[in-house]
Amino acid sequence: MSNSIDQIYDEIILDHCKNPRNNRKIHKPNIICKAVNSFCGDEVNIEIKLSSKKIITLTGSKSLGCAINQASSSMLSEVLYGKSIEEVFNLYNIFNCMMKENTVPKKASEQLGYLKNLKIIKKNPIRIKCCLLPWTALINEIEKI
Amino acid sequence: MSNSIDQIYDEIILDHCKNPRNNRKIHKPNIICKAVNSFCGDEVNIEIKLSSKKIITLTGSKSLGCAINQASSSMLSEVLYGKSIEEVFNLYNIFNCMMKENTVPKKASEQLGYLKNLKIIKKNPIRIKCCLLPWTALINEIEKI
Amino acid sequence: MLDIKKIRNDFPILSREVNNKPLIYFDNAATSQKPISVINSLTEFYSKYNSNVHRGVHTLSMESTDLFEEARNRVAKFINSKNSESIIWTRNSTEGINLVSNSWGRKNIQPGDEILVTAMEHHSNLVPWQILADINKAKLVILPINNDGTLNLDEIDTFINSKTKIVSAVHMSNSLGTINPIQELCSKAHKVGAKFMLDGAQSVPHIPTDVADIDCDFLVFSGHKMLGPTGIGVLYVKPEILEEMDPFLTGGEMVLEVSYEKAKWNELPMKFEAGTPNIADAIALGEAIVYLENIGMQNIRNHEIELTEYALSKFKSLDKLTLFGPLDPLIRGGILSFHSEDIHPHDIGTFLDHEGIAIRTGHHCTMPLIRSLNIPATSRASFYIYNTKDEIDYFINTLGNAIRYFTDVK
Amino acid sequence: MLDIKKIRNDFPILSREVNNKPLIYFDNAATSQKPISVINSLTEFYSKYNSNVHRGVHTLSMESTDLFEEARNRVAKFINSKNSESIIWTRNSTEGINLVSNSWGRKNIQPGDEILVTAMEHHSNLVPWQILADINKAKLVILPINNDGTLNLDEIDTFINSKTKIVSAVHMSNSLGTINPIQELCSKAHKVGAKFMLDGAQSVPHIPTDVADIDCDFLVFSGHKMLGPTGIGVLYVKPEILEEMDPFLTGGEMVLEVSYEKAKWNELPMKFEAGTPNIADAIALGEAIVYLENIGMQNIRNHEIELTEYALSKFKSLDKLTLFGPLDPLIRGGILSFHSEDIHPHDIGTFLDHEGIAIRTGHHCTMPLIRSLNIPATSRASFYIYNTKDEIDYFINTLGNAIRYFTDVK
Ligand SMILES: Cc1ncc(COP(=O)(O)O)c(C=O)c1O
Ligand SMILES: Cc1ncc(COP(=O)(O)O)c(C=O)c1O
Repeated sequence: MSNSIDQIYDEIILDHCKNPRNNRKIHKPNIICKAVNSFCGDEVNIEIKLSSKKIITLTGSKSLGCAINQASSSMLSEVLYGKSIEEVFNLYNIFNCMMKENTVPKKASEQLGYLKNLKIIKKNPIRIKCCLLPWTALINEIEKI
Repeated sequence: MSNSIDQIYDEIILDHCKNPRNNRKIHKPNIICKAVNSFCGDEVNIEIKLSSKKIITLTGSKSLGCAINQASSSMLSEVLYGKSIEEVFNLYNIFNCMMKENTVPKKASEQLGYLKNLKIIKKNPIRIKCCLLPWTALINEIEKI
Repeated sequence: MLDIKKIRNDFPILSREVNNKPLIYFDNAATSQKPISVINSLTEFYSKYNSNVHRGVHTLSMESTDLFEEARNRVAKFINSKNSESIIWTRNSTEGINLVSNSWGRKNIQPGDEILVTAMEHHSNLVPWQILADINKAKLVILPINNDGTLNLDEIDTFINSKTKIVSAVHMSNSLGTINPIQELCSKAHKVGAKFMLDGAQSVPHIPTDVADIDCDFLVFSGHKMLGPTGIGVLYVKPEILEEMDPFLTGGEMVLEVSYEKAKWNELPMKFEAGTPNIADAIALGEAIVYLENIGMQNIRNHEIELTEYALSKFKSLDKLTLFGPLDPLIRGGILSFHSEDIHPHDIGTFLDHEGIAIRTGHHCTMPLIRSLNIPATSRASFYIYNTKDEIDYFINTLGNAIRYFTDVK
Repeated sequence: MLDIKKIRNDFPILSREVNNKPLIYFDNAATSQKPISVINSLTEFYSKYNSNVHRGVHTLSMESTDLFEEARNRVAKFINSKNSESIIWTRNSTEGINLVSNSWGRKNIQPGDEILVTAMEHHSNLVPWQILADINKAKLVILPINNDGTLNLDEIDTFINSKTKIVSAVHMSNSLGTINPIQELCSKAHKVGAKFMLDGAQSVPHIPTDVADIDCDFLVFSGHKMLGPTGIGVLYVKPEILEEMDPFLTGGEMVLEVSYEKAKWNELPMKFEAGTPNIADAIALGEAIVYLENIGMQNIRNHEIELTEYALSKFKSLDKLTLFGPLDPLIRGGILSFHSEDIHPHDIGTFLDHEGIAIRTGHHCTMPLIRSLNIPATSRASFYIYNTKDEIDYFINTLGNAIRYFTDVK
């Protein structure tokens, strides 16, 4: 096994891909996010439950497709927990910026936590779309709220 | 003046071009041959009078366009004189062969007389059409007889 | 047997490394690599002869025209077309199919007529016919395939019937590798008075092609898949059909006489080539053909049968993989399309790339076919003259590693 | 001032001899020569990066895609297009005009509508509109020219009227050299709600072009006339128009989703690029643009004004020659079209060729214009960055010899 491959699929990504978190349907979700990328067959299904104060209290993520889409979905389902809608928008902006631009202010970057590991995917630019798919699905839905 | 140009416009060609022979309209021609090459604007007008024995007794040639078309028309109008229709066909075949193929049997070639000078034009393949124009005009007409 | 070592030396890119590994190029069905003779032909043309073709009386123009028309003659000979007027330069196979569906199709397809294509067509041999069927109110009919990826010919006489006006079929499928019985399709088409068009994008580069023998009415192929440059392709049309076809693109070069009101078309094949042609690439495609002919198309085919047989046998060592297309190498080209339930093709592609191996992953522009297989995409390895058994060994080995990497639970 | 000596060294073909004389290349309006950086770009692409673009997950494919899209961005910047989706790769200007007349034209031109072109259009900007007018029962109207080869704008408001749906005009005439007041035509067209299309085949290579400033709806040009390779051209379309246009050619690359029944088009600009594009030549055109930008388009224009002024003054020494087009070098490009009553242009062409000088003779694909001048053809010398006053001296001198050769009676 060469080292180089671990530069794309690092341990955390691989772990999330093989053992996706919150891999469930949830009861009466407040938000349902779906997206497909017909080109590669990636599918995202994220379900979210909000508290009365609009705080995310439960997430379910069932995603199909490539490892990167699956890992990104799984990680997203974890970081959402306990966040308000504003916080999610904020996090998306930082994440999107990391994936698409060259630099992210250090302060902002700290908020990403282990999502920073996904930055590795930029070495393989064509896969960035796979990584962003669960995020764009989510943002599309919560923008409607 | 360089030598090389005389390899295309040799003295005889230039002479015929500057002093075209039989440059006239004739009275009550038996055969009228016309052709144009719209691409370069060459025009051929050859008129022929036949004796009762179908021998060419008079020719008129008024051609416009490039030097090669003019010279070829002028020379054609000279060689036609005194020939029968069969002889014209025969000469055309040899001439056409000289202009298009690589070799002409020596015997045949001798019949060409000074038309052989036109062979020089093959160095400039795009001009072969200009040289053949009066001939094809003629053959088109006498084929109808 | 090909002298692969010698051949490999002719391809500069093969000495390149990818991710610090020697490049193994198995993406030949997408595009082939180019030998130095083809690359040099471009350099030489632009350094010595470059000029616009036709109609120029100056030396460069005459020389360019000669080289350009010589390349056309070479193509004609290569596919055994009796005359070179039948050879129309296009950008690629796709443009050729569009030319036919527009110029021949719009004029000749009547409401209610049927157009038959197979279920394994590339989008390029599907979408133009969808459009034509739509505009001319005709019916596009799809000839189904069997589970093994061959055409299902059980009811062929129902599919090719008196309503059928054209049958357009791929010779070698770019996603299954299947080589279709085109001779049979062609003669069935002719029997009902339909035209037969052959998509030779994958076959012309890999197996001997003889249009006189096949008797096809139209054939398209792409230079870039057969050692030639990008931007040049060929449409062959039978002379008698060509005579009756209206031009497609119009403008300079394809007219003989123009007034402000109307235009008179030029002679064949110029009538179908509007504007300044892709002169240098046409000439370079001629060089590619010289290279292929020097090796011999039958030798190339034999080499690829050998590689395919070898790869098919090696594939057995990998489980969890489904392989598509027929297993008989005599009816399949050097194209291996496979899928694993557990790993997405893109992950396989990325993994192999990190080991220097270039394969293609996706639907290979045959989306309806891939959908009918109930998978999102396939991974595809495709071979050419410079590929070796050693490369296949390394590929199979690396593929095994990929499977373990993604499926082993720590 | 350009450093012509340095520039000439960049063009390998300029050290070639023709008929044992140094080549003087004055056929730039037909096609330009190529600098070594453009030639090398082809060699480098095929030796290092060659792969099909888009959708590939392997390294070569990603690298090719990057280079390919970088070239597109470069083109966008070069003509000051704000976004690169407006840049559609074509084979040449001719294909671009056909794309517009088919995709935009057939949908938007109604019976009775008027299409306006000028009397000095190249066949490529005339015949496609004749066809469109014919099919859609519209009227093709010709804007006349004055004796000096400029457009006659006296009745422009009659010519551009409420029926006019598109005005398509050449920026710089390839047979007269005239530079047209396109800004005026464009704003007149927009005032009546018509679209404006610019044929930039001769202008984009020679004068700065700014689509934002001109505000044209469509612009076409050809790579081969601006130091780039043959086989690649550009169609620029304003984004809002592009969104509404149906595709032209269909097949691979230009679709997003396909079923056996129908297809969904891909994003811009891919929607208009069917099949494998001319990848290498697009990248090489990018290199050509780098070369032009390094010199500076305004510097190029200035150099050509200088050459044209010089040539015009030298021409006065020759009698028996008629020179066409405006004499003010500020409204003419480096194109000199002339005619002698006594010598057919082909004879001039052949004579000059024997002295190493390449000019074009004929109707230059503007047959109706040449006919209206009552001559069979013209001789045309056209300049570019590598041409010099010395070359013009030799040309004028040789032209004098030609005249004497054919007209002196022995
Ligand atoms: C003014 C003009 N328009 C259009 C064209 C057509 O260009 P192309 O042959 O590259 O399509 C030319 C080139 O000859 C031209 O000079
Ligand atoms: C079977 C088949 N047909 C058509 C095409 C289209 O070829 P191009 O993209 O060169 O037009 C391809 C290439 O991908 C192919 O494999």
